[in-house]
Amino acid sequence: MTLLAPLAAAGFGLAMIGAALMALRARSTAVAVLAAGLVSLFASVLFLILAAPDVAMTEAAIGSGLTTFLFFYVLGRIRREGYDDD
Amino acid sequence: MTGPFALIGALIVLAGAAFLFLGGLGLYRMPDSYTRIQAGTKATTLGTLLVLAGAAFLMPGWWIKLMLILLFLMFTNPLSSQVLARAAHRAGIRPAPETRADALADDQGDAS
Amino acid sequence: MLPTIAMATGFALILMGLYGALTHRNILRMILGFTIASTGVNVVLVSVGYMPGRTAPIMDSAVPVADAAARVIDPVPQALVLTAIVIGLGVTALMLAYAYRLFRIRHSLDISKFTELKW
Amino acid sequence: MVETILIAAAALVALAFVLAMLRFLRGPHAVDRVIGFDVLTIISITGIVLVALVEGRAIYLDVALVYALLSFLGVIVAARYLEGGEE
Repeated sequence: MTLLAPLAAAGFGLAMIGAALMALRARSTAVAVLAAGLVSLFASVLFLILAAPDVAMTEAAIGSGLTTFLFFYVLGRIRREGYDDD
Repeated sequence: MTGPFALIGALIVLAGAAFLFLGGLGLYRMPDSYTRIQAGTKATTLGTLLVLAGAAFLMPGWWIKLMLILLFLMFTNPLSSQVLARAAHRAGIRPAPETRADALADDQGDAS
Repeated sequence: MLPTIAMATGFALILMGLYGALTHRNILRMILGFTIASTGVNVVLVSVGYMPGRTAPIMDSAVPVADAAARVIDPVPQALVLTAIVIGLGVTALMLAYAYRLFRIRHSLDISKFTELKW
Repeated sequence: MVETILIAAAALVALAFVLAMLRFLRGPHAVDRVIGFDVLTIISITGIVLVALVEGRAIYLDVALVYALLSFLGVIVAARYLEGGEE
């Protein structure tokens, strides 16, 4: 049991770094926003492993839910006014 | 994590994890988006529900919260799967060449 | 072991977010890099406050109030990070609103099209 | 006995996580990536429940509840954005 938490933290850390690389290198902005939401989601599980459930709750609600919602709202408005970078 | 039903609960959790693994395998190996939605939402929903039920056997005092999560997943997962399939259809993704029928395209052809 | 791994992840996220904010031309991608860097800062702060062998600072039947001081993590860094997350959302929303206003003016998201502050 | 079975279940969940992450990283179309995102959130909810079982704290289950609610919102918003994609 003492080895389980560092292993899980290392796995989630690697997944976070992979998702962040994807957010930096993706060609489409929508995919980059999704990857950034995934980084927040994994950060929430990492906070839970670090024994901070309140921070994990806030990160899951705000970092992953509301930020993704805001980005897609702005992207939708920009697309409706005619801008074709996707 | 003791009690008369601990072993049964652990076995149910293991079955749910096996369903999750099969869902991930199907998500990786299926040929097109629609079959990936099929594997990725149905199998993983069953796996998560089994894990939650097994946790209720392992920790009998937690059953109210576990039941809430279970009900919520049962309401939201089919909805997100349906929205995803409709988004894939409207984004113009072609199904795999073995596909025989496309009921949504038939319906829209009748309507317009 | 655990806080070291989390701290390394957090610093890697900070560096990658700064790289993205500095090298992209698209304004939305720069804001995205800033978001990733802020997540990394939060991970570093929480991992600084972690103590091995202790549990979450919430009192319930598993942690009675009497021996809470010996079994519970310091809650101050967690409260700090909680505030930082919410303020990060506010800053991101403000930056997105500015990006939208800039797009309305110039009909482009490329940062090199905005040349009023160059000399 | 119970701990061994739970560790085996955690290993299976980790394998499923790796496969879904590969699909998210490779997926040819954006819709495939959204499917991978959805499956990753479901697998993470299972991981949170396993962490709560190992730690023995009931408060961790609330995180799973919030997680399910908000990640569902993210998937819906992303799918609604991609619907109007190529037209």
